[in-house]
Amino acid sequence: MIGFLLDGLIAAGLVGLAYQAVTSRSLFRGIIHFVVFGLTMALAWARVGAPDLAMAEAAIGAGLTGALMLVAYRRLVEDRRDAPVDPGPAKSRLALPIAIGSGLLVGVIGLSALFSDVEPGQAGQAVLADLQQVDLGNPITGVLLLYRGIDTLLEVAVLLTAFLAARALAGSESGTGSPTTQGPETPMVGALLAVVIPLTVLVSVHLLRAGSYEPGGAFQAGAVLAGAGVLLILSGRIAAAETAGLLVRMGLLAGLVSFILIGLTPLLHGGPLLALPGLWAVYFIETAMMVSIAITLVLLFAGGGGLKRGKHG
Amino acid sequence: MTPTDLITLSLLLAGCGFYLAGTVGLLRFPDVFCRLHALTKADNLGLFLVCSGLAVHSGDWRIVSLLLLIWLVGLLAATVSAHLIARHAHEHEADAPEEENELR
Amino acid sequence: MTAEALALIVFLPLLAACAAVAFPGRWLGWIVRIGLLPLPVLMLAPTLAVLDQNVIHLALAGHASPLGIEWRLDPLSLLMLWLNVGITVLISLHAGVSFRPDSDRGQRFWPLWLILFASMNALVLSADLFNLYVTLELVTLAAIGLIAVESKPAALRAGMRYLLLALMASLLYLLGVGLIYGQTGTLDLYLIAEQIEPGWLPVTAMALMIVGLLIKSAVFPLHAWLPAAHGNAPGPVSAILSAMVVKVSIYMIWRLWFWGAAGWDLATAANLMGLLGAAAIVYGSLAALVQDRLKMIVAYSTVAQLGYLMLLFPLASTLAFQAASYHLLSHGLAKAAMFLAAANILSSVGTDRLQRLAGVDQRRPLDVFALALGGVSILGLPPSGGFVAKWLFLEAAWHQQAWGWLVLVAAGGLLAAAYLFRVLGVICLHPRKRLNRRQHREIPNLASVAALILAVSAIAAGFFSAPVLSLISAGLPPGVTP
Amino acid sequence: MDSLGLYVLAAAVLFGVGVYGLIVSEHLMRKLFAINIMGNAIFILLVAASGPVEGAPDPVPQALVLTGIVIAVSATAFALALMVRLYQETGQATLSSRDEGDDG
Repeated sequence: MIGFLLDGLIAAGLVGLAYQAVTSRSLFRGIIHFVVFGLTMALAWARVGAPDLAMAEAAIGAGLTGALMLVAYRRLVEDRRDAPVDPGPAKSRLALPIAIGSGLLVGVIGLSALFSDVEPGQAGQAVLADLQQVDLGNPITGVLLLYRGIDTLLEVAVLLTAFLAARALAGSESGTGSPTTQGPETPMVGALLAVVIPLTVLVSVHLLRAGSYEPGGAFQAGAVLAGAGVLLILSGRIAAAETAGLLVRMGLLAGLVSFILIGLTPLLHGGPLLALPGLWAVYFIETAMMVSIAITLVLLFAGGGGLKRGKHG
Repeated sequence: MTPTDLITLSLLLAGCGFYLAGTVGLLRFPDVFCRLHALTKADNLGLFLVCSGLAVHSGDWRIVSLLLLIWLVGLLAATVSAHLIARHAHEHEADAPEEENELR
Repeated sequence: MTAEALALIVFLPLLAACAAVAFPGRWLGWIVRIGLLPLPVLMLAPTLAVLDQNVIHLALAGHASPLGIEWRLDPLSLLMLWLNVGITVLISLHAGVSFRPDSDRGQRFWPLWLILFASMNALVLSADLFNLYVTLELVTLAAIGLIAVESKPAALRAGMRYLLLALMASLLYLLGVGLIYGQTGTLDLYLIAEQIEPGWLPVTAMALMIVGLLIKSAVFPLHAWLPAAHGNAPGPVSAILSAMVVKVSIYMIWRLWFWGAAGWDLATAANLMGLLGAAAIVYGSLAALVQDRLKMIVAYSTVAQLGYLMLLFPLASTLAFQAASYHLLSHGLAKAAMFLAAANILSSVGTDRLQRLAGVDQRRPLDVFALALGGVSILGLPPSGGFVAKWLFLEAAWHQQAWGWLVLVAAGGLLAAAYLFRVLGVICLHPRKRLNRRQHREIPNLASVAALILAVSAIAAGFFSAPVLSLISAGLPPGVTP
Repeated sequence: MDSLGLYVLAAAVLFGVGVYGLIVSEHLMRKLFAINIMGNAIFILLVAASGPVEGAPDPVPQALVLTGIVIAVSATAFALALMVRLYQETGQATLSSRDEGDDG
């Protein structure tokens, strides 16, 4: 009963926050509502028995998306003070009927899918059966790396493509609106970083290692690690640079390249494409993916092609 | 209901009470400094009470140390961010003394 | 050999893209060559395999579906692969001039270009509904990155609109995928075909996926984003967008419709799709007729020509399938040629407003010739590839006594003739009018040669249709009546 | 009705809110909020539409949603960069209707 009430509260919160995000009177409030929406979404995932998704949503969906939105907002505000930032909502007589109609449609579809007699998914059953033979406790990591590896490989490519496309846009004026704080530094920031950065690295390594037997994995770990990077940028320890140094470039590409190369090796002795040659390959690829994800997200946040030592660095 | 449950429950309820007080303070107090005052103090204590309630409930030393860590990190983050917000507000006092401190 | 070749066809360009990011600078030109040029040779192995076995399954990671993901190569996907490889390599000749690898522009362009190429190859091969979603997202992001690579306001705005619509379209598709998995417990398109019964949930799921894909392929009335995006992108990007990027989502609709929902009675829906196609042909052609910019005319022509691909749904016979596949091929070649030629004219004259192009045939004869040859194929004059496609459409409609579609195909050719002759008329029929020399800019001949090769291939496709058509008819889907 | 049903209902309303926001919002960032909200609604449905396997939730849809979340972040990040660039070039963070006339 209490569980049901809690779920009701979360569901109502989701709806309310979503509505606030799209209609609130200032864009800044909208972003804050959206971030809180993401965190509530993480709660919802935890409630429906999907802790992996809860972690991913909290770290990636709410945390980093929120950070990216805030820094984009700041660039908007700082770039052209003459132009109005937010024109406010448009008047549309059709908006409400269309919204209600599509909501109803999705509701009917969703409820009938939920209450139709579905057999347990064949793919899911096959995964659980096959995982018996592999020493990998977390079936989601199994699906992502062993059975649907090409999805994961291409997904890392999607993240890389988003960065490359954003970098291609940045053009020559990438210096504007850097997210670094202005003004002198307080000693407390240094103290915070001295504690939080090692702790964040520890947590991400733990998440990475845990991903093989309990909730966690490369994406969650990479997002947490990127959080540390965001903190370093905000405190002026590192800053955006025009181009990436060799180390940053290697880190950026490590995940995709190692996945492809390890995936291609079985072909040399007649094996199937992307068949990973053992669990060590899973761990190796996950580690490389963690680094790549973290660096890509940090670069997207910094808004440049690379990283350099910041003014407080 | 065992005594442990009772202790857990009362600690959690007390923690929630402090959170509530902190939130009311955040919403009702007049300026940034008062709000921060309400928020950091009450919420840090609330977090401590909730964590200790859960610690009593779990009874496993690994969980207890994790909860302690959570509280310490929360404490640190709250302290530093409150300090930074207060400093920002202090420096920009002339700009926006009363309105919400939006990033404009 | 086939498995190795297919793996390289997808992963070699992807690795080259990574290398291009890792080693920008003077090696970039060679990296791009290594990523692209071996591909036509590598294509031989899968081609021979398809000629031999017709359909090839490749279980990735050694796990067959439903556990894993399969690649599936059949005549239609082979055709798409060849088309993508051929067109991309030829456009790359042009892009090598307009986005020189040693320039700053080139370093931004080539990684995205290689990723776009690799992702379309992966898409064509994939037999898994969710993997198709991932590849489609990759195609979309890379394509929009390329549209906006020059950061011109019109292109940025067009790219933004495209991105928002594409994201919405992906969500609809993803919802459909989720429902299908809930109903069947698998994501493999060909397993689904065996298991799924046309209840209301599967039908809804199919409809959601198809509507999402219709948005992505800009079929009337969901075409609004296309002309601005294709008309404002850099030349090579416009060419690949019209020739391949919109086609891969139509290809996915065909897969869903004729393979996934093979046993369903779809007569009403098929007629609806055909009517959308008809509307696209009429509207796109009329809109092309009133545009005053060359690239916008070519872009609206794409809206119109995509309509023919929709005629496959109501006709659904062997002939129609051959016609639609051949239209895919000849339109891809012709449209790529036309966009490249238009881009050359634009960068040479400085504008592509039609009134100011009078006399450009004297300055850029090769480009105008490529434009005209592409046009010949688009409007379906013999002996072009476009003629073969349109003739087969007419034949298919004739055999089924579908007079409405027959009239439509004929009328579509006339409308295409109208807007193409308007363009050529303005350019070539200029009584002693000299082009303004002041703004004229020389561009390397290679750029024009690339356009010309594509245009000549579009015409030559008319002569070599027999083997392609017999290959296509060897891979007829279960949803097509022989 | 169980809790999952509750979340499905919430997803339906969220989808409606997203559609509403997409139509009503002029500003591109709000449109991105709306699309992300719709995306989350669909992720919920994706997990809810498949039955449990051996008592636990099916791992396959969860893996798909995890992939979906990363793709959503990638697309959002690129869209934000596009929006900022558009704003730098034109002074607008909206899609006005006058845009097809520019010289290519």
